[in-house]
Amino acid sequence: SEGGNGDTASEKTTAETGNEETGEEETGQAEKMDISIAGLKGATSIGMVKMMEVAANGEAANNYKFKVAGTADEISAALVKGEIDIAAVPCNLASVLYNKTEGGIMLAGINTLNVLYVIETGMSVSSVEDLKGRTVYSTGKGTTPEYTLNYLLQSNGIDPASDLTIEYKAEATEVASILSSSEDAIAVLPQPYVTTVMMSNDKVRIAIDIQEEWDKISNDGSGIVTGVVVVRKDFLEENQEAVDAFLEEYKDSAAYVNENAGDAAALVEKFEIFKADVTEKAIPLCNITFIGGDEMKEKVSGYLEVLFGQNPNSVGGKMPGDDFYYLKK
Amino acid sequence: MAVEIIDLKKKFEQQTVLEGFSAKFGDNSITCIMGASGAGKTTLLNILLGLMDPDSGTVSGISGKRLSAVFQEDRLCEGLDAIGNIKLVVDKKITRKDIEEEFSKVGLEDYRGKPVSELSGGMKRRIALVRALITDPDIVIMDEPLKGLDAKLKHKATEYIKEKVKNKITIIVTHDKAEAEAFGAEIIMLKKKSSRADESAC
Amino acid sequence: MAVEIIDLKKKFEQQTVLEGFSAKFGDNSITCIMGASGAGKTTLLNILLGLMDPDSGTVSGISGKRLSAVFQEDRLCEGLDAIGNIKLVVDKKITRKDIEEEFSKVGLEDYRGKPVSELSGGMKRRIALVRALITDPDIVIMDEPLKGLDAKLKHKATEYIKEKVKNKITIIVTHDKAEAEAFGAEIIMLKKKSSRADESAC
Amino acid sequence: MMGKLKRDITDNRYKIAAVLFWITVWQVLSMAVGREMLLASPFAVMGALWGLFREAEFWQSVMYSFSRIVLGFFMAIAAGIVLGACSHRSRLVREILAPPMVIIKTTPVASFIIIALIWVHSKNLSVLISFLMVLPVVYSNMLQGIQSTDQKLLEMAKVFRVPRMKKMIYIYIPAVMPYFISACSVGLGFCWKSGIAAEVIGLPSRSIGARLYEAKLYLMTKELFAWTIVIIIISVFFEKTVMRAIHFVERRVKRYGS
Amino acid sequence: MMGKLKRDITDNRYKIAAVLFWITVWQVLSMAVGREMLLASPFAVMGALWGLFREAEFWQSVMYSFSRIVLGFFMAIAAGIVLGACSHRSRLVREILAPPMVIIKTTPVASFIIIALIWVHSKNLSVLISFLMVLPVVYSNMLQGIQSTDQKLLEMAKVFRVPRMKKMIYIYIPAVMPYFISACSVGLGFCWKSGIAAEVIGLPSRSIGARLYEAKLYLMTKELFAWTIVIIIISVFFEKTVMRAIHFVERRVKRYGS
Ligand SMILES: Nc1ncnc2c1ncn2[C@@H]1O[C@H](COP(=O)(O)OP(=O)(O)OP(=O)(O)O)[C@@H](O)[C@H]1O
Ligand SMILES: Nc1ncnc2c1ncn2[C@@H]1O[C@H](COP(=O)(O)OP(=O)(O)OP(=O)(O)O)[C@@H](O)[C@H]1O
Ligand SMILES: [Mg+2]
Ligand SMILES: [Mg+2]
Repeated sequence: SEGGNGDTASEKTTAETGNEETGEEETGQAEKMDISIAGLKGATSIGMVKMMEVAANGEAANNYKFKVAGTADEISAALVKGEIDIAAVPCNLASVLYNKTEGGIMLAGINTLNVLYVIETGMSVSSVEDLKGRTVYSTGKGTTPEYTLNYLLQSNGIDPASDLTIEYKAEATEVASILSSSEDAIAVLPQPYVTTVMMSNDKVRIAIDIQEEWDKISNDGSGIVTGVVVVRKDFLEENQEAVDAFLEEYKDSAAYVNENAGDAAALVEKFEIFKADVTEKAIPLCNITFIGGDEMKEKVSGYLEVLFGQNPNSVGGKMPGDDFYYLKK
Repeated sequence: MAVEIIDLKKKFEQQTVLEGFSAKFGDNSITCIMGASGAGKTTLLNILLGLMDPDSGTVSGISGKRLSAVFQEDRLCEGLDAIGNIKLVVDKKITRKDIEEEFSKVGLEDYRGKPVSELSGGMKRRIALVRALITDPDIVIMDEPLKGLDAKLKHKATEYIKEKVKNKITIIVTHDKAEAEAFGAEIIMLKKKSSRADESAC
Repeated sequence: MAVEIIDLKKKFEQQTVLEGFSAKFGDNSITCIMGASGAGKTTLLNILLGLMDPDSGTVSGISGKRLSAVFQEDRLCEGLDAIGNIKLVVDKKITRKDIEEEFSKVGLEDYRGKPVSELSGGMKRRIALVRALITDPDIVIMDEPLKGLDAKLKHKATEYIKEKVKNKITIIVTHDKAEAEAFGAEIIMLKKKSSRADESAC
Repeated sequence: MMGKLKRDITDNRYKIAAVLFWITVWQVLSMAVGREMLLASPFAVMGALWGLFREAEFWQSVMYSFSRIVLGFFMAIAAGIVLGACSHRSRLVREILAPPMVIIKTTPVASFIIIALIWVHSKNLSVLISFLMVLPVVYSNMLQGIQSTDQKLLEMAKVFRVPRMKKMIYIYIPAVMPYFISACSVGLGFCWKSGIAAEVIGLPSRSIGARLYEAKLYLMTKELFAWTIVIIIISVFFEKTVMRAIHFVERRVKRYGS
Repeated sequence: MMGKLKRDITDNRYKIAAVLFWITVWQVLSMAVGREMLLASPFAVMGALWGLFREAEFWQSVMYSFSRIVLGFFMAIAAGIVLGACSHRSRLVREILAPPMVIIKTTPVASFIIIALIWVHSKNLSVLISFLMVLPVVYSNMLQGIQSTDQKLLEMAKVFRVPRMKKMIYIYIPAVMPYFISACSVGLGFCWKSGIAAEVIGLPSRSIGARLYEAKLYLMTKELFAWTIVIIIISVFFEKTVMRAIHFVERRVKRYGS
């Protein structure tokens, strides 16, 4: 019955598209369809800038309408409303949206792996062990950075509540101001704030790449997944081909960004995602990628499991089912 | 049609102010109400003006009539000037010149467009007087209209009132017998209810 | 020490209200000021009370003296009751009983602890009167103190005032020659400046 | 006495009817929207609310936030009254205070948070923000209220040399009261709105703001609404208490002498 | 005329002195803190400001944000007046409006942002938020103002059957004016504060909020301060204009009849 539903809806969509093309004749395959795509300001959108450029030039497989939102709220609202078809969002938000919409959102791919780094102004930290007894400044209390950090500390036998002091600050800028006024402060920050801080304060250096520490303690193929690409289920069922084409183009875009950090950074600024100079330095550290299929499922489910263990609410109350993952055949 | 009050009663909490009060105010008549301070004169006028409801008793001959009043206090808009205060209550038919003419009848030529707050006490009173009489009402109710005027102005104002209230029902509160006589008015004495009796009930 | 005014002048914008006014108010004297409405009586009192500055001229014998006043309007605190209004201006030496005694002298036994806003016009006036005289001031300044009182109360209040202002300098504005005579007061007539002359200058 | 009781009951009847009306509107809307995620139904929210009430941590959060926000509010009231009075008396003070008042009123939180956080721990950010939100309301209304005090009564007080304290209590306060009440009524709500917003920025643990943020972040709409209702209830309760206190003082003032 | 001009000049002298005083304080503070990143010095900020003024995009951002926030403000003023007046006339309306007013005053933005974003495009979020911030101030002050209108004058108007329109203009408006002015004075600042905050949330491109956010994000303290000053200047300019308009209307009302 699902297929039947899809068919009727598909017809309707085609008709609508026809209308929007202001009376243009329906020409079957050659016709490009409109897809609304959204991303957040910040690291998770960097991977798609090349595609945005291509789309802006009208050279993409379909008509992509990109929107860079300021907050996840906006994307959540737009996805629920059906105004947006595809979005790049934080990993746990994808799971939350899946749960809250009763499966109305599907995961299509990973676009950003770890962006968290331990940075310091001194030279005293080189492993997680070294954090014992210290004061660490961080942001993102009650969000994935906290849970990730806690998991990492616990896995290394450190109790985040008693073996060290973690001071959560409201904003990355606040952490930056502490780093700038202290000789041996330690902080955990996500990219591209890490680079922002480093550019405004040359005493700051990266002490630990959290991904490396994660890999040391887990061998189940999981990993830190910061950003993912989600698709509205309705849309996906109606326009599977278009989504597949999109994902292919995304993959190319991510590869391009990694290879041409300079050009990509210029695009990032052009599309008002972040500033170019910071982005250029940050791109190699942002772990921009595109991973789909079973590898995606493995990584994401492992990571969500960790988050779920820390705070079930952070993945929407329960682990998403198998229908969460769009595994393209 | 005459205004008639039958068996009016008004209490404020424990204090009886009016009780068993009846009176008739005929067409084309001027009636002066006199009585001690606190006797309930203002209360009576308020009831006639429809600003207060009596506890019991009936008032007939008021509804549908056009009323006007000089209140015990002037009740002028302090921010407006003399002309503005009159314009507030009249319709467009009455022009600025008409108003100025009325003013001159009570010796109010020199208001100078000042806001009322800068006028003297006697000037304000006369503005209130003109306001009550310029509108050509059916019933005119005035609480000590000549208060604060000097002898000459009192005379002038009395003449002005007598001229304007022809063919109306006019009720005036005054403390001055001579004033009542000057109006050629019938006099109703309002007795003050003994306050002692009430007080013991408290 | 007597109060002396020499060559006082007061203008409001283009309008001259007082000009070349001189007067002397001797110790233990009652002086009544009379004059047409708008002549500048209230303005003069305001200057004596230090509420307005004259444009030129001198006033001597006021500074350091304790003043009190009955204003043309009552200027009572509407939210307070009669006693409260008196307590506001007296110090603790004067008890509630003292105040009630003064009230009874002007027939104000039945104020009943109501806020002033619920009292009658004549009651308010008498509260203002008591307020001015209970403080035992050196100089008493009153603007139509008997306004709105009936004949009986006027008499009562006149006696009260005469009793209280012994050995003080008393200045009273009134429109009633008989009243001035009842006070046994000296009379100063205030001439109204011609407003026509000024008006042409506007 | 009986009359008052009766009136109180009718008063509450009206209020309850209004609240019921809006709950009905809410129910209808939530049915129309049809997505719990967007607009939770009243019943679901009541359930979540009930769940909260039974948590011990809930009461801790409420106490934590309440104490800080209310502190900011009272500091703002006190400062607003004092500064308003000083501004009225001295032109110099008024002019000196004008620029910072404009800044307080106008500057978005985003602008001064960096500076604010140098001096204020993020735990106390809600005190500061609630203070800064309420202060200009009180200050501005105080100034207008004092200015609108009856000049004639003030002249009277001058002639009779009414002591400053009495003048304050019996002439200024009655005149300023309606302005002050309006300022409180507005400020009482705003201090909650802004104080919680500050907590959402600073996320001190065990604060209402942190819980609210979590609920929003994870699209826990039921809980989000429940917490919002908690905030509203506390705010209404607090407003009632403060207003009652104000009216009590007002009545005391009026009863002077009797 | 000459007198007025002179007074204006002295007035401005006071104001300029006050501003200079605070700039001095700022300079001293920034020297004491000693870190441009935390507290930029006045000179650095002036430089940044000058840089902004020469950008074409700057003026676009200002226009963009100005039009939206001001729209919200005027909508709130209009709604506040109408609702305040209706509430005064009808107890039913007052009671029905009480709960939503409490909600508007109290609910933190975080609570309703998701719902808001469903109905309102993030571009127009600043209109909504500035509206919601100003509305309760105007409403509450209107209600208090109308209630404090002189009953005796209203009785007079009733006896003389003064038409509703005239009663409004010459009795209600003068009484409500000081409350309204206070509400505007508070609301004018708040609409900027909250409108820009909404832009910082929604980040519509070419808005002041987005620029402010950017400045904060990249620790561009100079620019952050410069933008803040821009907001303050616009707000002051806007407040001046509105206040002048209000006083103009007020004077017109007073001059009736002459
Ligand atoms: N609103 C009110 N509430 C309570 N008592 C009132 C109210 N209005 C008047 N009274 C009382 O009713 C009595 C009569 O008052 P009223 O004003 O009618 O007197 P009056 O005859 O006009 O006196 P006066 O000549 O002094 O003006 C007074 O004792 C007064 O205190
Ligand atoms: N503050 C003021 N501003 C402008 N003009 C004023 C002011 N006060 C009084 N005047 C004017 O001065 C003149 C005299 O006023 P004043 O109140 O002294 O008269 P008065 O002699 O007391 O009259 P009345 O017997 O009517 O009370 C009037 O024309 C009045 O308009
Ligand atoms: Mg009376
Ligand atoms: Mg006078």
